[in-house]
Amino acid sequence: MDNNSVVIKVCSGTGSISAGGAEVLHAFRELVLSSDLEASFQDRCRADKVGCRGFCARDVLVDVVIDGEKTTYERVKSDMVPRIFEEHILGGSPVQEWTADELHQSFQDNQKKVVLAHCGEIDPEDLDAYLNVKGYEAARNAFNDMQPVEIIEKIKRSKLRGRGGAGFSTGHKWEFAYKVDEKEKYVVCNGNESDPGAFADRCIMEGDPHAVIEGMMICARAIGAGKGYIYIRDGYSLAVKRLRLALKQCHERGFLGKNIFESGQDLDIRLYPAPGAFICGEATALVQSIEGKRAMPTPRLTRTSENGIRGKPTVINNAETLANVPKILRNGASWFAGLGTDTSGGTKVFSLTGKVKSNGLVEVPMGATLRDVVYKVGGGIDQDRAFKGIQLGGPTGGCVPESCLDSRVDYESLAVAGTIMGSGGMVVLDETNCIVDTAKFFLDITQAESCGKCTPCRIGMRRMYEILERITSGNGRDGDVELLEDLGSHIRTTSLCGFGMTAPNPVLSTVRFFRDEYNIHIRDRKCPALVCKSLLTFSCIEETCTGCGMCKRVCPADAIRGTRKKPHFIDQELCVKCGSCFDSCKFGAILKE
Amino acid sequence: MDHVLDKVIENYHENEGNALTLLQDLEENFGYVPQESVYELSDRLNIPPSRFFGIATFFSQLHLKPRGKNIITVCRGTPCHVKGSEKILSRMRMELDIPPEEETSEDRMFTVEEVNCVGACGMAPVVVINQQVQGEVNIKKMIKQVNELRAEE
Amino acid sequence: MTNSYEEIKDNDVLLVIGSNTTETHPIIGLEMKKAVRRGAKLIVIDPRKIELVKWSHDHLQLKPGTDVALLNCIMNVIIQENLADKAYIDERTQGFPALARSMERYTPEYGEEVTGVSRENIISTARLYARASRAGIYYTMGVTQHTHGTDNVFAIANLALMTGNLGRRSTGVNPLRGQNNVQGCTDMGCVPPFFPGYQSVASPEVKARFERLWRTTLSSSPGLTATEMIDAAAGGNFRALYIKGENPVVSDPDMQHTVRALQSLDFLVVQDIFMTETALMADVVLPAACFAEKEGTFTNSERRVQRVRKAVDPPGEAREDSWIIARLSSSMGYDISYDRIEDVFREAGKAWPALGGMDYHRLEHKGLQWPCPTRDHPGTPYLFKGAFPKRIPAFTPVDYRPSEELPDSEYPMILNTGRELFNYHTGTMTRRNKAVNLVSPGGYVEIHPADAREIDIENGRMVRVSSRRGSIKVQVRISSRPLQGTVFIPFHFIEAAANMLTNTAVDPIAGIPELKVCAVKLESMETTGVLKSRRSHD
Amino acid sequence: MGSSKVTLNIDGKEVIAEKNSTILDAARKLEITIPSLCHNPDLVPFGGCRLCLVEVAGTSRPVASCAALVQEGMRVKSSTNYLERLRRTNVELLLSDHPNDCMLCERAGNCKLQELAYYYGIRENRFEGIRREYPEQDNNPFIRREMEKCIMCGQCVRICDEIQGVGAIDFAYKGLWTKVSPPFEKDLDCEFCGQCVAVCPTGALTGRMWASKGRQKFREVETVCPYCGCGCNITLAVKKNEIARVYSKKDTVNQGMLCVKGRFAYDFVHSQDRLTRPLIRINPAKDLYLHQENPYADSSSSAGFKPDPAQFREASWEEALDYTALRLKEIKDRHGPDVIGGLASARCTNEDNYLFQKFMRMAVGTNNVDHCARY
Repeated sequence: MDNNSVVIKVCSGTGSISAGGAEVLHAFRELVLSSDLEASFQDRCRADKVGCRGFCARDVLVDVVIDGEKTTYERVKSDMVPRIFEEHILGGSPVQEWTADELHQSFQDNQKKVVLAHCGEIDPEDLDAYLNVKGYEAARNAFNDMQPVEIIEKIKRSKLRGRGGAGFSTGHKWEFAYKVDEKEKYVVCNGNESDPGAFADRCIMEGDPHAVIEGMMICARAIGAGKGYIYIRDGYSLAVKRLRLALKQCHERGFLGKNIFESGQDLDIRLYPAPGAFICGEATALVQSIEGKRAMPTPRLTRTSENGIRGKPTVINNAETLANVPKILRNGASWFAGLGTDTSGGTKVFSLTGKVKSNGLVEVPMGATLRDVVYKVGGGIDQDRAFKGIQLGGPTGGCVPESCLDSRVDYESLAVAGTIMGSGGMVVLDETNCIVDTAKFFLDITQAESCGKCTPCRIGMRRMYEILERITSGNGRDGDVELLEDLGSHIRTTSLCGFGMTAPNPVLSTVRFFRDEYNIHIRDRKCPALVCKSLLTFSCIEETCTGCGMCKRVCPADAIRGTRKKPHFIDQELCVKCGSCFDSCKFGAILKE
Repeated sequence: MDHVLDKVIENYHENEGNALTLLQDLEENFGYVPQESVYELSDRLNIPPSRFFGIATFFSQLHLKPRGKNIITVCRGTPCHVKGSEKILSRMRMELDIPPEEETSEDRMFTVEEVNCVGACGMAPVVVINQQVQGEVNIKKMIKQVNELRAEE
Repeated sequence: MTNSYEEIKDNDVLLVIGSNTTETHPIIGLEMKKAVRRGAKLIVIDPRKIELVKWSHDHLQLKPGTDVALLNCIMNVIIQENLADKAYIDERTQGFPALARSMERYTPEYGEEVTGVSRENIISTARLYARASRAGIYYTMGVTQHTHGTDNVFAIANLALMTGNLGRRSTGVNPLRGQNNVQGCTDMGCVPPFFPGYQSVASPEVKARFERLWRTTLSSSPGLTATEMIDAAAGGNFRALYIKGENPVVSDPDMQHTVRALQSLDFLVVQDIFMTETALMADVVLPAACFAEKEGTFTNSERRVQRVRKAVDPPGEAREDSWIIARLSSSMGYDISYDRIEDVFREAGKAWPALGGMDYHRLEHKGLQWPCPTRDHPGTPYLFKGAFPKRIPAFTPVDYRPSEELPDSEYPMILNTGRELFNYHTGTMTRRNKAVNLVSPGGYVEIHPADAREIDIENGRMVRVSSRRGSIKVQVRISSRPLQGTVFIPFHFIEAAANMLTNTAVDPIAGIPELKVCAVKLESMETTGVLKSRRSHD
Repeated sequence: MGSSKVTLNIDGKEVIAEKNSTILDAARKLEITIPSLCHNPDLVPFGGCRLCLVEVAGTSRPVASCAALVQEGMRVKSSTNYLERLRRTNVELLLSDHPNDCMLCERAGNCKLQELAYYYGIRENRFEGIRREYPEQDNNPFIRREMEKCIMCGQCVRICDEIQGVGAIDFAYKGLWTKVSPPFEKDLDCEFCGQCVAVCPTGALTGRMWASKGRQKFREVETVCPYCGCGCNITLAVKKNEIARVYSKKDTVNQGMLCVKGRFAYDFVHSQDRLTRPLIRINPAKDLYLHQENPYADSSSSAGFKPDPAQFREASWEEALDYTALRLKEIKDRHGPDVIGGLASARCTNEDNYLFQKFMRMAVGTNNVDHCARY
């Protein structure tokens, strides 16, 4: 880093922009360019937009780096900019009251940034910025100096595994495709990422689009593909915009197109906006979708890597996997393997959300413990409530309890704990979350997202959801938990595709670890976390009620009676258990039980 | 419409002939997938209309009914759910007079829809209003914005 | 057909000429689609953009009646570009040099001018067909129902022969038979010049053989064809007709002419299952049994003789045709009695050796394809394997002759007639089906959008279509299917009978009438017809 | 290229199978029954019903035998307690979303789902919940579509696309609400070949004209379609003296495929309009009224197509035939045989036609015999 410079890095991810990032950047740039300043200062001072650094809850995040020394401001608004500029950039003394706190420090310090290294550091819309950090050197190297087999060997040795789902060895996947003697082959970046609560791929595609493209180029070189697709969720508008721009830049520079790097190989990469279906994360469904059909998975007579799009060999990797590839080529397989465990190399990005103090995107080495992630990076449970569990891997993942907190994050350990890595969603639940309700929430999504092709997933998931519904509404029956287990394992065993094989996980894992909570719902008709509405009663505590009438006003069912300044009363017959009264009462006079 | 369809078809031929991208183009041009356009394309490209219907009813991005001028997408992802997105959703539907089982108000001013996740979980609850992602929303804020949008008319 | 259905899927090139296969022969259509799915190239030669065009590699939309010109031009290209199969021609045919000479004037440029098909398409079709290793030609009435129908067939045969596409699997010249037992009816000698098995009535030896078989004396004077009989009747020189299971009032060209002819007869017997338009004119109507009420055999387009079995009893006093004929014969004093219907089949096998190896037992499961001369012969999936019978392999040069009646200023459009998917022939069977009536309730005229604009007519309106012979009111169906300047009317519907308009001119050799081309005019009418059809065809 | 055959072992029996065939194909060779609802050997493997699961040694979970290729040395078990339990659960799931309509269902007794329910003895179902209910709205005249009986085997969609090449229907929506549907849920508007009806394993698709014509104990009569020259083989299902329905079997020249006429247009056989007695003309004027409106449009009134008593009277066979013979002889005696002609029928059997031309050539004594091969 330039020793005699001032760099202002304004976060420009989706989160930041929604918090006013563009205005903040604009304000800094205005000031830098303002005529009052000396030209020599203007020459060494600049304001950059950089990718998301993961801590979106504190956006807009701004780094001010003066002569290599970095100060981070959080929750910056454009009206705060003049003071920061005045006092810190010109005056040299940071505005202490706005700088990031310890929580932020520990959030960043406890991570190991490999794949996210550029996010928050370089301008994702500037190809030169990427080239300045040795971008496309690995691809050039792969095309000019490496044989496909060498690349594949290197990837294999790095122990890189698919970051999207089951964690299949990336090198082996490439090898299958490489070995098929076909002229036409495809490389696909799977950026469908439709797991609620996961946004790692979005941040990578937004914050470091060239890394994804470079990864695809290296893959194309390794397997001999002439065509690539970036299959990206259409809702990720910023990522779409930046990838489109990045592709254009690559075509202009000749990194993509005909005879790239004079290797004789052509490569065209096309952006394919995914039309919005959860199931498209499944490889065969994704292939159907790219072929323009309903994304119904097809039975796998052979592997997609051998027989994918239009029957041709197709490697499908998710964005995170691909973004790792250039780094492996640059820094070596053993470096990458050394970051992780014996079986999984590198790091893993998680979308840490839910009831932790610090929500955001976090990257930790493979093999870190869940406890590290939740307590060190995430700063512990919000409002210091009691930890209950972590839902890992999105709606088709599983929920693990406190006893698993010392599990390590790698594919095998998580499988032992009864969940999956999936796309890295990590939702932390505390004592106020009902486990049955949480499972029902996930099944509500998955039963609706089933493609409808195979019997167990189409009907079975719906039936599981209905059983959960009756449990949470107080109509649970003896034997329902066993029925859920039986049906769930049946669906897992007999479904056609990976979606159905994992969709019952939220139920199976919670039944395994939180069986009591299910039983209380069924036997006692109670929800210990006070979430399941039908199992709650709201009543007015006579002694505490001031008769202010607020509850009466907000009640949508006119179930609350009472005269002003006298204790009010809730008619249980009419109460719809919406909780509005509870939320609105300033005196804690509504009892929820 | 003919002009648009010509362009859509041109695009289709450049795009390796893909029925899904055709529909995406229709959605982009018309805001939904009009039935007449499906039949027209079906005729011109020799693709059965049933194929288009099957695709259009599968993907949430495609719509068979005209949509509102303003589109409000409420995120229903896990963190947003935990932070009360359901209430925001039902309140918005009520506020904008959206009939049950529909997504769009009768005057076609507003569409309120859900999405499984916007991928901006750090800022839950999240709502997207006309493609602008907004974090940490609450009902009050939402109603204010809706009124502003109404006033713009 | 020279070849079999199951060979169709293995064609690498299919030339379909004058056959709306998917509607008139749906199941054969399926085999063609199968071939296309397997990578075969399909060329459709038809004035209409029929449904099969969707599946085709190329569509040669020729002007009606210019088939010979088109086929000759294709052959010209094959000869010019040295694509003919010389070895095959030398070894198995004769008369090629004369044919080649006769093709000289049929340049692609000439073809483009006469047929309306671009020279590029003519050339590419010629190359495609000639270079194919297994090319099959399929045709139906679009080829034969012309005054030059026989020429068309010769031209097709020439094309197949010069490229060696005859006598092997998945090649051949394949006329698809229109009705379920056209093949069998012809095989059985229901054509004036031939006894059963295409044996000439003019040959003394043959006649002698049949006289021995039937123990009678037979006439050697050539008989009249159906059209000739009708013409003779109209001229007053014909006295009686015995019509069994046909409805010429609706199916024959120029309906008024047919009606006049039948009215002029002294005596008309109609034997049928329904009171057809023809039966209404009869002196005696004999109620017959239908296919489900009797035992016997049908022979399909691939020459497969198959068993027909009795499922139900005929209604009332209706009787099997064979029973009626035998009784009538004895009333006339000639005994043709038999114990079981199979005896008749066995007699046919004696009369014609190609069926000699068949009996009902052998036909039990899937039938057999003739020729099947001996009890242990497996039947013949495709004809002319290895060698031709003596008279076939000569090339027959034919020249293009325009159709008999061409459009002029008074009747400016060409009328094409034919069948559609839902109805069948004169409608006696299908129009009694409620469901069929709902989807295909009545007649219509298919007209090109440009022509519709010209006469200023909207879809669903009624028009008057007239020819020199008559006129009908019919509903308009605007469609991109017909070639501009031509219209199409299905002939199933008596109330809008296409055959009110058609021409009785016939092919001089086969006696087949020119049902596919005549000149008509269209006039818009005041009354608005309700568009009855639920279907939006195209 | 190695050998194109592999040897595998199913339930302890060795079988040699084509390399590209599936385990299910191989099992069928051994006549081992593996239940399946979605498999159809003519169509691309679908893998939807999940009933044909088998255990393969060395794999951790059961595989769908319809969509798994055979491999050399593979050891397969087609039935174990575990597999049967899985299959039973899938049948239970299907039944939990299926109307209990067997009493009235057209396919009762010939329904694969019913058969499986019977086989697994499912009276009590562990699963209950929402069922798809679709009002029957499709007014097409041929095919009755009761989509709540659909089990999503997809055979109809696939045969319409892969064999018929029409694509009139496709899957629509997703989840439990996935439905086979014509575009925009309109009425079916297609060629009505009924290939879909033929492959439907349940009562979801039936012929409208089958209703109340009987469900079982048909007498099957193998015969040939009376329409075009394809000569498709059909089976008439006969009850008492009535054709209740028509279908075609797999092992036929048409491989079980039919068109709309062959499959559905057979009720002319039992039409009220059929001629039932010989008729002799009594009114000498032979007028034919042309331009009449479609006389069949309303099939309940077939006036005009019943013989008009002002024109004809009924006669006995004896009288009709004697009269005909007399008239023909008269004409022949007076004018010679060559003023008499016969038109045979391409709709009649070979035997009928053989006799007809023999009659014309022998009894009448003329070669004036023809038929409409020409048109």
